[in-house]
Amino acid sequence: MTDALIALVALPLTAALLALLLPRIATALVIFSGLAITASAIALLYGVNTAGALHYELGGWTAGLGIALRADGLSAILLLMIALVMFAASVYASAYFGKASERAQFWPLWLLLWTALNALLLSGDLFNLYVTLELLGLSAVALAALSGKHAAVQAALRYLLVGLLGSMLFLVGVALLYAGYATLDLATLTQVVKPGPIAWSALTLMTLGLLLKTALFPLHFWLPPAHGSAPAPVSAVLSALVVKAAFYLVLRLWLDVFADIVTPTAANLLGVLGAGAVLWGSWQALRAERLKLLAAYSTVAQLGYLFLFFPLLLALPPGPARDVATGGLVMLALTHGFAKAGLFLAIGIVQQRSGHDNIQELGGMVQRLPLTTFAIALAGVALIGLPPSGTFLGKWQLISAAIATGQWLWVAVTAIGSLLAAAYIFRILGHAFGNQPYPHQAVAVAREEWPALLLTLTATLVLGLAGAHVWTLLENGS
Amino acid sequence: MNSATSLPLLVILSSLLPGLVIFFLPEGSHRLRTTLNLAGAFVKIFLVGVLIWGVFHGQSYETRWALAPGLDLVLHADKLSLLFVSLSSVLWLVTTIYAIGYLETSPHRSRFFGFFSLCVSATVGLALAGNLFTFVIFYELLTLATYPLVAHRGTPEAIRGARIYLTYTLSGGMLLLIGTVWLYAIVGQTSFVEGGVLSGLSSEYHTQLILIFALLIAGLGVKAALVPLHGWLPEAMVAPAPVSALLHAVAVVKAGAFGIVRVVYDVYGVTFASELGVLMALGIAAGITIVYGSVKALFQDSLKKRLAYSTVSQVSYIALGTAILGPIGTIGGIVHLVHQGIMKITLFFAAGNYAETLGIHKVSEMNGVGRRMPGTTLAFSIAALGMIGIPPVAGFISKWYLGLGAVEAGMAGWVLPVLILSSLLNAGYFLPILYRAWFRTPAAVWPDEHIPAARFETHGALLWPPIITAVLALAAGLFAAAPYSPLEWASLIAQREYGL
Amino acid sequence: MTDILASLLIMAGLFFFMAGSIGLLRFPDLYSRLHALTKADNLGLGLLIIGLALHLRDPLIALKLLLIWLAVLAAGATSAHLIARHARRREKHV
Amino acid sequence: MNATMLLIFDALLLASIIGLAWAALASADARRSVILFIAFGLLLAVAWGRLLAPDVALAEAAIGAGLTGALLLAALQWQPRKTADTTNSEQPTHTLLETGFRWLVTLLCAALAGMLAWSLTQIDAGTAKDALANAVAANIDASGVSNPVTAVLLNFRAYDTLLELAVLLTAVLGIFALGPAQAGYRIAGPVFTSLTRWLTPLLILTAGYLLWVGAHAPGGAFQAGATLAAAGVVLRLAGRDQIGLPRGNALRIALGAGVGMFLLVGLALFALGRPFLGYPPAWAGALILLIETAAMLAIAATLVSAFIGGQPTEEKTRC
Amino acid sequence: MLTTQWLYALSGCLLLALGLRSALLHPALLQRILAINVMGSGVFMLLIAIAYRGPGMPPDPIPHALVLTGIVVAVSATALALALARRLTREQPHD
Repeated sequence: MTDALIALVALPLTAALLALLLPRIATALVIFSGLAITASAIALLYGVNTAGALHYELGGWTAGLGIALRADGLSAILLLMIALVMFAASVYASAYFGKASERAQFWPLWLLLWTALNALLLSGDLFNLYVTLELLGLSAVALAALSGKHAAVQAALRYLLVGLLGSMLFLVGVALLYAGYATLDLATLTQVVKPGPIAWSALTLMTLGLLLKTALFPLHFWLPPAHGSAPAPVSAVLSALVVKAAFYLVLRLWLDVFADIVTPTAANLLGVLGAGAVLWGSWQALRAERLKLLAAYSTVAQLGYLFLFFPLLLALPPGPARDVATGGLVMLALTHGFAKAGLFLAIGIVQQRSGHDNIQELGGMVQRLPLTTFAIALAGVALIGLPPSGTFLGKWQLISAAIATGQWLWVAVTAIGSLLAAAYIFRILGHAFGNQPYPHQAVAVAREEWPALLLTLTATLVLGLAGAHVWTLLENGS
Repeated sequence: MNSATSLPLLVILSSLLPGLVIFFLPEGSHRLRTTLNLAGAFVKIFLVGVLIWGVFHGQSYETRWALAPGLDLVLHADKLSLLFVSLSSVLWLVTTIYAIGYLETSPHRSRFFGFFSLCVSATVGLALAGNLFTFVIFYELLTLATYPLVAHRGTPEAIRGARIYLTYTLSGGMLLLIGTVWLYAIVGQTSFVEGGVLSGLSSEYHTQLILIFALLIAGLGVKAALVPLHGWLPEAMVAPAPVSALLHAVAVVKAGAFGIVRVVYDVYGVTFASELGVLMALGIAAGITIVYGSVKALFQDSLKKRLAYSTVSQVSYIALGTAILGPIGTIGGIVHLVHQGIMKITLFFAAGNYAETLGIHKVSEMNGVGRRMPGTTLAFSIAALGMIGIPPVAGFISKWYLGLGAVEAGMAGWVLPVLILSSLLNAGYFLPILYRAWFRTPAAVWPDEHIPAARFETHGALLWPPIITAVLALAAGLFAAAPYSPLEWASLIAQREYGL
Repeated sequence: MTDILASLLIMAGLFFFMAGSIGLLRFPDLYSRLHALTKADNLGLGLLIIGLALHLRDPLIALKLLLIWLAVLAAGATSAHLIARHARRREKHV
Repeated sequence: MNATMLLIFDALLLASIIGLAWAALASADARRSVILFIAFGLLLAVAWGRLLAPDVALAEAAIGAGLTGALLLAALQWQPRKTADTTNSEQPTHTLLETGFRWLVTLLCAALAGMLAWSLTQIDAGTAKDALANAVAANIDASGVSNPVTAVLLNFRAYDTLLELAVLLTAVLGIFALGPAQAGYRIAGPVFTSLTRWLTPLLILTAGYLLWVGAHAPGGAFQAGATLAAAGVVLRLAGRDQIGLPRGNALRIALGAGVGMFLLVGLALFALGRPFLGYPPAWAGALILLIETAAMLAIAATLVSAFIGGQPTEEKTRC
Repeated sequence: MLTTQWLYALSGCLLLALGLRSALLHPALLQRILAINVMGSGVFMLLIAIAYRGPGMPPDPIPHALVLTGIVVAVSATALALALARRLTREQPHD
């Protein structure tokens, strides 16, 4: 059972090396290893569901002296999401990058990013988390700059500097915790950490660093240009997975490791920032001229919803009510992951076929690229939070928890944010439904359209209709 | 899965699956698309028949599927849902036939019929919803499925109309959602139960319950076009005629009205709602809407807009009926759900025929059209007379029960004047049309005649649907006392609600 | 006895370093600065290393220290040469 | 007396370090900043030595100051000499808002440092802060090496090091994706060339020595790799474009060698029923040396590639 | 904590703050990259101060190992940042 833990890190890393050494067969290698990683993620989810949280002590050294890999329901679900999204995006990328030389550069970095994501989710050690954060940051930056265009390189450079700043702040927190508690193991730390200046300062520093990386308003400034100028499959995983990895760490720290230390005031602060993200991100998405920028600002907004949960979760007593709300949070994160990845892939198709992604000039798209438009619409349904998407269930829990704890402000924010989301999504569709002749050569490639469609379908239908399993898994895997 | 747990789902799938297949059909495969459409419609009617038979014999049908802890998707067949389901499945069949004729030459038919089927699936789901959570899901799905239909023509006006439609309905959906979540936060998951589920709550919750009621009714009122939430309806007239017919008679507007009925009877309970004092507010809103809609209709020269404002007015009869405490008023409201649907769809079919055959869009262009298109105009006349409330057409029955119910409930003081005023106004905007159509001399040339009179005055697929629905409207009035008639059904529902 | 000698050597070495640094800061032009720096540093480092070797009394370490001195000597001489040549070239161009 | 002397030394050292950092960051002149930063790195190495961290001191001198310095100096080539950008030179004074913002940021940074320092005062002397150090000491015999830092890096926390090598690989692949290497330098004159003739073998020898000695004394793959890379840097400066770096597939193998060997050993052990990266004590020393050798090659190849700024081009004619 | 530890830990904090401020405020790219490196050195100093146990006592090897890893990560990041910056200046229209 714990073999899956090793496989999830070793498989993509080995594949990255092989893709580097054997560029000719790299595409096949990626697809093959993608399947294997997905299988491992499923195996891990199965294991966690039946046996509860799993851990593996690397090198056979007890955690503390050595490093432990850990997985519970939350990380297992997210790992499966990562596997599915990365796999779909890999299939897409194999068609998106037309030249062999492009693919030769792309695949190793892509697999290194995959390694970083998996390693981050599995890591049970504070310093190891720092290393995975850096691996994630550098691979994401390298991929974001891949097009070599001036705007992309500029955005990637800013992304890198912000990411480094974030990691440094995280590392200071780690150092402080080591000074105070002489351990780097998360599980040990959870048991020994006590309220006090050390824990507060460490949490503040680490959270600050992670908020930079997860682009919470007003620290989001770097995200739209970076996500808006990267190649489509890269944008997809940056928006869907990479920012969420940092968010996952915030969640872990606040709800697990420092559960006894965090205060409602601090959580309210996160909530306020989340609200700012929802409103500002949605508004900017509505004003965006380009599809990719729209999608990037939408990511800013959608991350805001996740942070609205913090004041709610802290106001709920530990127990079933909090678990249900936590499930809602996970559901939102999952749906956004699938939907946003699908959206970026679909936008990539539009951009490649028409040579631009100006929203004003999409007239007639629905006739020439019906499947792509459909994928965008499905993603939109999930982003707005309409049924039957998983977002709907997530937002239901968000509003429900807010009402139950009497925090009406977040209800208003959610309502306004959702309506703004509807406005920006239907702004696209309004143009797409226009009956102007579509001037561009629009031959869709199945390897590009189907990944986008399947991802958005997962967000809109599968997660919505099979959503109850998410709660079960979280409960069984704790 | 046995029939008791799968039948409600199958009713939805009978239109959903053909719809999904139709999306992928090439534009040219006309025959296959038509076959699928009609087969779906007939299967649906058959399944609904089975449901009706079963429910009458005490069988219980329920599909239940957990979506999240404490949130079940429940499809449940009770008498009220069956009333709405049978209305929508019959009218869907008729509208499909009409749409096949209407859109014969226009582009993007696969897309159109795909969304058309989704729209009906959502309506049926909404009718079968066994709790408020499920209702909200289908309510939003209905919004989604109708957007592409309103925007179908792709002209700037169509896109604009669709945007306005969406702005209203999504905002309404959000209010409904918040109200529903709030209610769930207080009472947890509750099914629709005749007589309501809230009367047992202690009085400390009453203020909250009033606020929730306001949210729910505001959310539903957008689709039911309660003044001042009706602004989208005239704008959505840019849609093709079959869509307008569906929107006004079966799907959107009726979904809102049906929701109001559900909330009042099966969530709050009419007695409890009356105690809370919210019924009166609802009644007044409905009364204002009835008069306002009629007055606005009086001044529209565009035929479709006149019909649209007529809808605003007529649908609020249903809300008015629910606001009247007492079985007779309830019967009037519920039966109007069906009657208004049959009559209004007839009117829209006829209006579509005028536009499609002769290019007539305005009342002022209708001089003498009765001679050129007697069948259509006859159907139009029957429905219009019904709307005014002239016996023996169905509309008379509704108004009669509403009036009687108001007297019984002691609300005659303001309900009767509203009814009389509105009937006069109805006459004021319908009778001139009938006069023009039958008695004025026709113009030398029609505005844009492009279907020449051949065997019939227009295509058979366009002519027969309004005639069928007109006959239904007549029959619903003439045979109101017969078993299985809408009136009988409404009476049964009312009896259960009041525990008679 | 050797410790005192070692200390004296180290101090002398440090004095040369100091002198070199002052020269670097105070001398008027590049060439004389280079001259002061390399001469003083090479000598200073040499004295320092002899002092340390005496202090530690381990032939292996003494060998390593000698190696370091030689490497610094070579690197210092080469870089001084390169800097001077670069400066000379630039003067010619102007 | 001795303690006071040390304290004065510490104070002087730290004052210089902070002063250098301040000066490096306050300057608008890129060249000045870089040179001060290199000096800063060298003094840091002294500080690490002072705190009994010779392994870190070596790494700082070789990588932190040495190779980072070389990278930065190479970067000066394409940096405009005065980096104060145009908008700044047009408006030398800040607007009120900007000034306010600068003060706000400064205050926040100060507050952050203050908070950090204050928390450090709260560290409970009673906590078992030596627990992990003791655990390392207790298990060092099973680790295959006697230098505790190497034991932690290559055995107890080998997974960190594996991912760290992956970070290096990512960085170099990212650099390669940005385009070919920069043009080389002019062939050096006789003096420099003769220096490289004996310096290069000496550096290679030193690298080997550092690698070997890492098992029981300060040193190891990173210091050795950096030293090896230094040989490449010197050759590059002397105008040799063929800096000993292989081309094509061989280069890719070299770059991936560290991660590859690590994975190979880890997975082989895993396949044999041991934990992933769990060396049998008897073999640990040899396996660590094997991994370190591969890692050294990878680090050297990576750092040299980074220094030349891209994938080395095929041999071309020089002017 | 020992006085020496204190002295170095405080200097670490100071370097961190210095670096952070410049990373946020310095107009030039190169100095921003340097600033992040200075920040890193501040953290490293903190870690090594923590590991110090006084003269003659063996220090805690774990922070040393962490700092070694940190130095390598920092040089990787710096190298990538410089490569990106170089690409940026190369791309810039010079006329």
